[in-house]
Amino acid sequence: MKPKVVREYKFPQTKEEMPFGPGSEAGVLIDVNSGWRTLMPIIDYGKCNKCLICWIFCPDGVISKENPQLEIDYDYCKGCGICAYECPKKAIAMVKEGEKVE
Amino acid sequence: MKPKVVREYKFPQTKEEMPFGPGSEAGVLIDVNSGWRTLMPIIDYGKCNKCLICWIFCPDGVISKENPQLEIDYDYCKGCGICAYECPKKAIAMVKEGEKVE
Amino acid sequence: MAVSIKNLPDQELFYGHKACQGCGGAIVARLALKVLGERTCIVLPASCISSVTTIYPQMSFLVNSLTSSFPATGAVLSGMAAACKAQGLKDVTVLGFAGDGGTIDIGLQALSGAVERGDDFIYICYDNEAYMNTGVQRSGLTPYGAWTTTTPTNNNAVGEKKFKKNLFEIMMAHRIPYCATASVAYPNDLLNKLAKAKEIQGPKVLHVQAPCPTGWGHGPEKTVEIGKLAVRTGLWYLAEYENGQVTINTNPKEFKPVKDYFSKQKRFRHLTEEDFRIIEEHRDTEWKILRNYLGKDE
Amino acid sequence: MAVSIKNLPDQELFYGHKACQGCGGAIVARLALKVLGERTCIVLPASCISSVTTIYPQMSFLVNSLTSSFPATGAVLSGMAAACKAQGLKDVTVLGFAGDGGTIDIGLQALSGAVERGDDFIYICYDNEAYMNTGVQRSGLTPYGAWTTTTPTNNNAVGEKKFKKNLFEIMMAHRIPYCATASVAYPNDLLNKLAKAKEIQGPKVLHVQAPCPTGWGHGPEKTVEIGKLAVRTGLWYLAEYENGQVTINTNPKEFKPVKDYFSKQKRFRHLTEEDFRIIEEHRDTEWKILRNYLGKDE
Amino acid sequence: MIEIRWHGRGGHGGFTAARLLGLAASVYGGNYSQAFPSFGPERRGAPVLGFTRIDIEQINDHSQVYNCDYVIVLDETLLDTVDVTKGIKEEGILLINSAKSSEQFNFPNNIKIRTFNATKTALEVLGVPITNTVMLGAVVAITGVVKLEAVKSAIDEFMAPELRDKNKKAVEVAYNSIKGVN
Amino acid sequence: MIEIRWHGRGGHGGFTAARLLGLAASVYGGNYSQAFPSFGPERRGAPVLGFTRIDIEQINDHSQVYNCDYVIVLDETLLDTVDVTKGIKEEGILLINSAKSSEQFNFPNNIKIRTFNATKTALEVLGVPITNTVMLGAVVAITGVVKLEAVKSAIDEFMAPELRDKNKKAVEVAYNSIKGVN
Amino acid sequence: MSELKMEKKHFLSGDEAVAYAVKLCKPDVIAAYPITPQTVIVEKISEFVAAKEMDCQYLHVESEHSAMAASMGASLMGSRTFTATSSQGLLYMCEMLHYVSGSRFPIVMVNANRTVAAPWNIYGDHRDSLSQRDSGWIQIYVENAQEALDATIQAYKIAENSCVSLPVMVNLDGFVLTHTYELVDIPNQEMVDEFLPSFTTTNKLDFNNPKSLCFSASPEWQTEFRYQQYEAMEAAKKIINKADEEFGKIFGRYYGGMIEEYRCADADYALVAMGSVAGTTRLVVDKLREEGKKVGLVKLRSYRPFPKEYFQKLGRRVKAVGVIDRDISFGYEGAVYSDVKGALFHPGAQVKTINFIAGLSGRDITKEYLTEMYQKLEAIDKGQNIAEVQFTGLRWT
Amino acid sequence: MSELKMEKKHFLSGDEAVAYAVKLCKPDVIAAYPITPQTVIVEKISEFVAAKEMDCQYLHVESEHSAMAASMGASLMGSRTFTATSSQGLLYMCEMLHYVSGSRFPIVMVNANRTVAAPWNIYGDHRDSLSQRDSGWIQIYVENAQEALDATIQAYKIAENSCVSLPVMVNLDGFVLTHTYELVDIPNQEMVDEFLPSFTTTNKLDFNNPKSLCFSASPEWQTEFRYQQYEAMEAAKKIINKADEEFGKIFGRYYGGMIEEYRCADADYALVAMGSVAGTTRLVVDKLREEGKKVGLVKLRSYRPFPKEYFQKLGRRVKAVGVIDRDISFGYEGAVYSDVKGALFHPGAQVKTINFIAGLSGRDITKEYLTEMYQKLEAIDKGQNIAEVQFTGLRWT
Ligand SMILES: Cc1ncc(C[n+]2csc(CCOP(=O)(O)OP(=O)(O)O)c2C)c(N)n1
Ligand SMILES: Cc1ncc(C[n+]2csc(CCOP(=O)(O)OP(=O)(O)O)c2C)c(N)n1
Ligand code: SF4
Ligand code: SF4
Ligand code: SF4
Ligand code: SF4
Repeated sequence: MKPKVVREYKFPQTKEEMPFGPGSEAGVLIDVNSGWRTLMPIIDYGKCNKCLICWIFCPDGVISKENPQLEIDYDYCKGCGICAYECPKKAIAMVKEGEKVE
Repeated sequence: MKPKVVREYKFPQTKEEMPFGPGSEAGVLIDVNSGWRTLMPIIDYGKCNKCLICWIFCPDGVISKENPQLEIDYDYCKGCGICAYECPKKAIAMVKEGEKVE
Repeated sequence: MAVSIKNLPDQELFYGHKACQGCGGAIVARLALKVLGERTCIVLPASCISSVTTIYPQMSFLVNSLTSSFPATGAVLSGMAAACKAQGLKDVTVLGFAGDGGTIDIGLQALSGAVERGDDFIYICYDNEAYMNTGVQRSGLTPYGAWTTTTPTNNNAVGEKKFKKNLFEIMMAHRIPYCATASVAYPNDLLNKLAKAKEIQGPKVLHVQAPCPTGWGHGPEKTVEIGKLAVRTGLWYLAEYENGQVTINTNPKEFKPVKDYFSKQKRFRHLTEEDFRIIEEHRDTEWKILRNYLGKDE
Repeated sequence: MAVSIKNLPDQELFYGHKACQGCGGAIVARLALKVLGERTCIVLPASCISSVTTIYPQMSFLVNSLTSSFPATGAVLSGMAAACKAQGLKDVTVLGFAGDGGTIDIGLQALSGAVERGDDFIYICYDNEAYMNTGVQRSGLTPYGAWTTTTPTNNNAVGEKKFKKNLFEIMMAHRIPYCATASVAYPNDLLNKLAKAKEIQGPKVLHVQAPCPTGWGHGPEKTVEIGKLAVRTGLWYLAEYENGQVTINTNPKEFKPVKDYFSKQKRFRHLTEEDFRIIEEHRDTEWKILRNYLGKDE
Repeated sequence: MIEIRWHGRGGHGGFTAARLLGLAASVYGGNYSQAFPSFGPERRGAPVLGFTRIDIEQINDHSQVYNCDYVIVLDETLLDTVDVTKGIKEEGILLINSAKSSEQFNFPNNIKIRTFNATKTALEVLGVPITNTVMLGAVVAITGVVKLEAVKSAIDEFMAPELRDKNKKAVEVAYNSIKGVN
Repeated sequence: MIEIRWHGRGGHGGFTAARLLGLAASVYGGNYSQAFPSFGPERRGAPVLGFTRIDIEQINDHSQVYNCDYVIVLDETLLDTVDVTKGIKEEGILLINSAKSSEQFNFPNNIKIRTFNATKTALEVLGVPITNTVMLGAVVAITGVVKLEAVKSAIDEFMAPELRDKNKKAVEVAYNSIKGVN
Repeated sequence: MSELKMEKKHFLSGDEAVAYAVKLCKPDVIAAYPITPQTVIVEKISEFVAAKEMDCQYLHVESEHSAMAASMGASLMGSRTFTATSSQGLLYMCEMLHYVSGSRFPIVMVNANRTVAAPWNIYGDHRDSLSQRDSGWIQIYVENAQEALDATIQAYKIAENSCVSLPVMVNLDGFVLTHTYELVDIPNQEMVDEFLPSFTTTNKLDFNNPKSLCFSASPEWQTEFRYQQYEAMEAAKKIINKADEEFGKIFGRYYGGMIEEYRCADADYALVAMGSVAGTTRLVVDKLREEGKKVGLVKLRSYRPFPKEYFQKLGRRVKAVGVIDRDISFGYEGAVYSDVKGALFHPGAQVKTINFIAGLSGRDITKEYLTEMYQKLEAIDKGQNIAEVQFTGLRWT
Repeated sequence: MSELKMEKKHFLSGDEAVAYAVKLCKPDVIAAYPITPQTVIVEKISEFVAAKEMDCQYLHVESEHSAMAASMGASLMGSRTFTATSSQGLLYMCEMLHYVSGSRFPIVMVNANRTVAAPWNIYGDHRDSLSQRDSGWIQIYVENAQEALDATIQAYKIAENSCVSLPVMVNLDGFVLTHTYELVDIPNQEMVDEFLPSFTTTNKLDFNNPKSLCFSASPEWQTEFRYQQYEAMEAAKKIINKADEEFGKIFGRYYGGMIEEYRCADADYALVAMGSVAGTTRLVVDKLREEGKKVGLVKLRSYRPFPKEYFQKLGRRVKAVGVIDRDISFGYEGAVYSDVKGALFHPGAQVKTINFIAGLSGRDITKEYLTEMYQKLEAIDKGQNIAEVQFTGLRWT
């Protein structure tokens, strides 16, 4: 399970709701990174042998290995392409954002 | 020749006589150190073979080697006793200040 | 049990950060937390990683963290380790995570002091070979020949004129209980070094090469490849120092030509054959020195 | 021509200072200027030697000098060396003269940076093994077991619990053109190292042990003797690093018992046989490491 | 005073366009101008802003730009996450790099929209989908704040020699194609 | 308020005497007191000063001591370089550690002089020429600012166990010998 | 006063008194770097630790920047800390001073006031701490060794108050206080424990709910964090007074909180002073009062927060106010003077003011100088023209 | 204006403008450490050096403390130097700031104003430089890129004047100036050479008569050295004005020296502002003047030395003065405000004052805010009760 964006994040409305000093809850995400992408990784599950090479190298940690098939959290994938480039089975294709063929 | 104290040192009497900022002439001595001594090194020229061991080790650099006999600048000798202690010929005696036998 | 990719947790403790696409430093941070776990407290001096992770209210570390002043990482770690000791907290890992500049330049003194004191912490220097957060200025770990904004290459200037400082040996000279070099491109090696560091008492320093597509000028997808090339060309070595003993983890008989590495990065595109020669010569000397340590305790 | 006691000038460039009787640091300063000569500019960070020499209007250096802030010696030297270069001044020696604390603790970073930059200066660390100017507090070069005011020995506390940091190896790790250890008690060795340093381009670091009667608790007349004992017991070594090569200047087959050294100093009077054992063991390891460098380039 | 806001992504040259326009308008256009980016710790790919102010008098205003005569969107995908219409003046124009026609967009307040397929032009002229100079050409055509020649001079001054001609071409193509359809 | 100045050499314990007197006068004497050194970068052997103030009321004065009731010179050789008579009050006493008699000294302004051969006593009692506690005994005898017992208690509190008896003896011998001749 | 108080007194220097105070406050972690005239504090503490009279981690750091950084590291883990410095050391940790206050860590530090190089000089003036008056630290100045001890204990109480949570710097004059021995009462441990409960804070890491401390704030939010800090400092005004009152109740010694007035009730001429010179000034006030002069002393204990409200009132009741600054902000006036002056005035105010730059770098402030100051206040009140900024004790002008 | 001036203009950011100024001043040694938003200055200079357009030694130092120390090292050898920093970097070199001014080295530094952590924030306010106002440096604040360039050239002229021989810090607002491109005139080299002769100083090492620099001074002498420094700073007031005049004569641009007044001659209400906000304020003044309000702007260029004499006069001719501080000294007010207020008043003065804490950490100071400020000045003049310290643009109070 990947950490998820707190979509309903409410900024402090009053002085009292402010965090105490510059310290706040860890792991709060109010924003996704999907907009950074121009290319998008698509896993071809037919080729993927779950060697986890992509999983280990992903700088954004967006690939999950807990289910039988690897899954990508596209909210946070930035489309760097390391997964595809390093995949020994060439099981990941980088596809232009929006032109995804499914 | 050892540097000598500027006995006539005149402290600034006016603003204009002050050094410019905290910088002044190098090597100005207005004060002797002889008062620090309780023991005083006396060279026995009969024993001294001018090996310069004392000269090299003196922390205050008060021994002169330029004349045929070593000479001590008693204005700045602090009486540490290194010269006497290190002298291989035991040519230097540490004598109580004021009890100097000449 | 040795750590391996297979037995690492899927859980991410570093997520949603704003590092560039393909950031090598981000890989290091992520893997470090996978091994070190939830009871890690991270100290982050000013650097890319601190800047892209902790902008109120978006906080990309899921463990306790502190963004720290740029020069002070080692000292903050000491204070934290001392507090753990005072409070009897034993299962906490105190981790410093700093860039190359924050380690070898402005943070060296604090690190040296902390290592000398023998406080119990892990310090990771993710080395992207320049001040990236401020826009690619040279650091003491910028390699010979590299372009940076403060070692520009216009009018045939060479770029950086000095070789990388040797953090590994500086730490050896401190007789540190454990230090190692590693690379994002060799994750198993890195993971095991992290796991080892976690078990050892006292200061531990890991110097991890972390390619930076933005600063080095390569495609974001090539971060790992570039890392591998650095090792294969002998320009980066994987080694450990433990109990006073040096181990070389990959000790190749021969190196790939350095050009293979340089040609893939914009920061090196002005290098000449003469530069390659200088660099290879330097590399060979450094390897000789390194290998000499092996014979040490025979 | 090699420098020797005989051909040194009689002229004193360091005179009338207020250092304690028998101060080892004063011997180092005096001899350094004898070799380096009148066109030396000295930078003195806060330390005993700066405090006892430059109190308006009494100025004990006869050459140009600057008292500098405690942490910055290396950087000030760099600036001066750069100015010399800019002005085409070639026959000037830029000399840093700092205590152990000003070198290995608060001044390490500036020194490391200056050495990395390769600027042309000589840096002498006169090592009296504690912060003496402020009244004998421990530094990173205080030896194991020593009493200082911040490592007190009341109620059977051991005194300092860490071994000396190794400046020599830290400098080697910087691939410095020249560095050496020396001792006030071995003046010929020291003089020759100074003369050599004067000839070499780039940064040069000399780490000179300088016994301090006040802080170590020995008679002022014994400064040189104590220095000799440190070397004879193997607790201090005389070595050089030049062109990447280590030379050991005195390489005894066996050492005198460390007790000979310790028994003469008040700071060690609480040491036990167990402490001696620990210290000897550490000494032997350090010598092994040092000797291993010898085989390096065969 | 004319105020222009540029929406782009980190590393995609949005601020370069803002700056080129300022340079053209001032040094080569005889006006005064300002160009400044919005800064943030985000890296390549993150949404960023750029601003250009142009006036016939010296610009003393150093406060931020709140109301814009023109808003330029270099990357259509930004529309999903960023409110690009903020502060557009009543007569203001929103120019979007898009293959769609302006009618296909639907913004509140009857904002005037123009579109231009800069990506296509960029690929054609520059061979890469870098749209900043193409959009600059479009802006010049639509706003008329500065002469095309001035922009070309700006490019000559600002860009590396090997990039100049291509980019002047890109500006020109965009300019002409807009002027043509106008 | 009584103000006392001590002249000694760095490392010779002059300030310890100043402090012991203050301790004795306050904690063990029921009065208020202050003791402070003069500081300088000079090292062992250099001339230094110490001061003791004693009063029945709390001492708020934190300015320096300018006028002294007593000036104590621990080391006769200081007379050559230091003006020890500075600020001695009209009824003040200058006490010098010396083998000479007071008549052998000649100071301007008819300053009252006392001498005591503390070095001799120190060598006899302590076996070393450390004169600070001996001179302290003499001061107590001459000034009467504090009881001998109080000084002994101060030594017990302040000194390392192995030094206590010897130094109490030193104080006592000096005290008695002065009282005897008085 | 309870019987517990009837303990034997001690003859201690200011530095030693501080060390005893620290011992009584039981910090978990101490990190410090030596510098004259602070060293005795850390040496004495080292002795306590070696003798196991204190149970704490003592870190021999390699610089002052690291001393403060290590203190911060310990504080953010929820440990009580102590550090001490002076002069160059205070300046060297400048970055960390701001860092710690902005992060709201309630660190207590003692600063042995000493001037700042160049020229080098190890003696006391207030240049070190005054130059850090914008760092966000509470600054307390003490008059004698007893107050040094008491103020150090109070400092923890103030810093750790949850409305404040700010670092506190206790300043004592180099040598004149640090190295002067005086009669000091060392409170007993139980009473201190009663006054100062053990350290609790929410401003620390938390393993149940992990936190990100010292984050970045964009322009949209940073002002609000600054305002928090502003409010905490304002709140500290009350807390400083309250801590002093509570302290007085338990220990029988009161210092007046932010301000102590001495014979000011009906004064025409008031001198404002900080630190040890306040003591000497009392004597001068007494003497001048005997001569019939209506003079008084305002001892400023808390320089930050600054008791603006107090001075606003003072400006309405006295004729002339002199401010002693043991420093000067080159290009303007003494810092304390500028601050006091601004507060004294209100439209239509008639009060006159002079700034006495005195006691620089260990130059003594004598009773004669102080008497002269009061004379000058009277003189300006009488209409005499006297330069606003006076260098006291200067050889020439 | 001579024909030489008719050069092509350039479109430069503030940082770039500074880099060009430095190039024109031909320093021998440059030592700097990168920090946002100063980096562009050193990057641009690096380019000049690599391209051999500048002939100087560029030192890549490992910290800001070392940047200033290396600059000092070069200066004491008689070389002209340059360095630049910002924020944390300025604080990290704090010890050296005092050192250099006390040693009287005429070093020129540009500070890209940025706030100070924590919280972290890279945007502009004046917390970094204001907090160093006691460091003995001359501090100049500029309004736009052209003034950044011109003031940097003037800075050398001021610093190196033999009556001054003090370091000068030129401050330009982070991002708002450092990263904003504007039309800038780059003077030509001959004219700069005419204005700024090559560096000569006696405050350096000397091989014919060796010197000891930065010595220690005992309490008997240190005050006199401080007084020298005080007098040099006072002398700088005249020299700053003179440098600006001479500059104007050669280059045709005048900035008013220490102070520039804008429509103040008959103003009732004056706002005091430093840096880029002065520009925006001009617009607001113009607008309000159109509405018939008698408002004006005092642009404070030289904060140290502080134009006390000017404000003493201003206090006699306006009804209310507002001071914009892009920082606050926690526990009191904005630093500029305290300083201005103290100078405005004299016994019997009627002027009213407010402090606007605004533009913290990159928060924009809009024309609306500025208009409100003038309204508030009018309101207090009319007797309305308004808190003295106003946080402008705060979300809540
Ligand atoms: C005292 C100080 N000086 C300078 C800076 C500015 N600064 C912040 S991050 C950074 C560069 C960090 O470089 P590095 O440590 O190599 O990490 P990277 O950003 O490359 O990951 C700099 C110079 C600062 N924050 N504090
Ligand atoms: C930033 C700073 N911190 C602390 C000091 C105080 N200080 C001056 S000299 C000194 C000790 C010097 O020790 P070392 O370098 O070993 O030289 P030594 O006096 O032993 O010869 C210290 C701590 C200082 N001057 N500056
Ligand atoms: S494209 Fe990059 S960020 Fe996305 S899943 Fe692949 S490796 Fe991760
Ligand atoms: S006693 Fe010491 S100072 Fe005197 S001559 Fe001998 S060695 Fe030198
Ligand atoms: S600049 Fe480099 S190190 Fe920094 S976030 Fe981007 S890729 Fe990572
Ligand atoms: S304390 Fe030691 S090092 Fe310092 S002057 Fe005395 S003998 Fe020399």
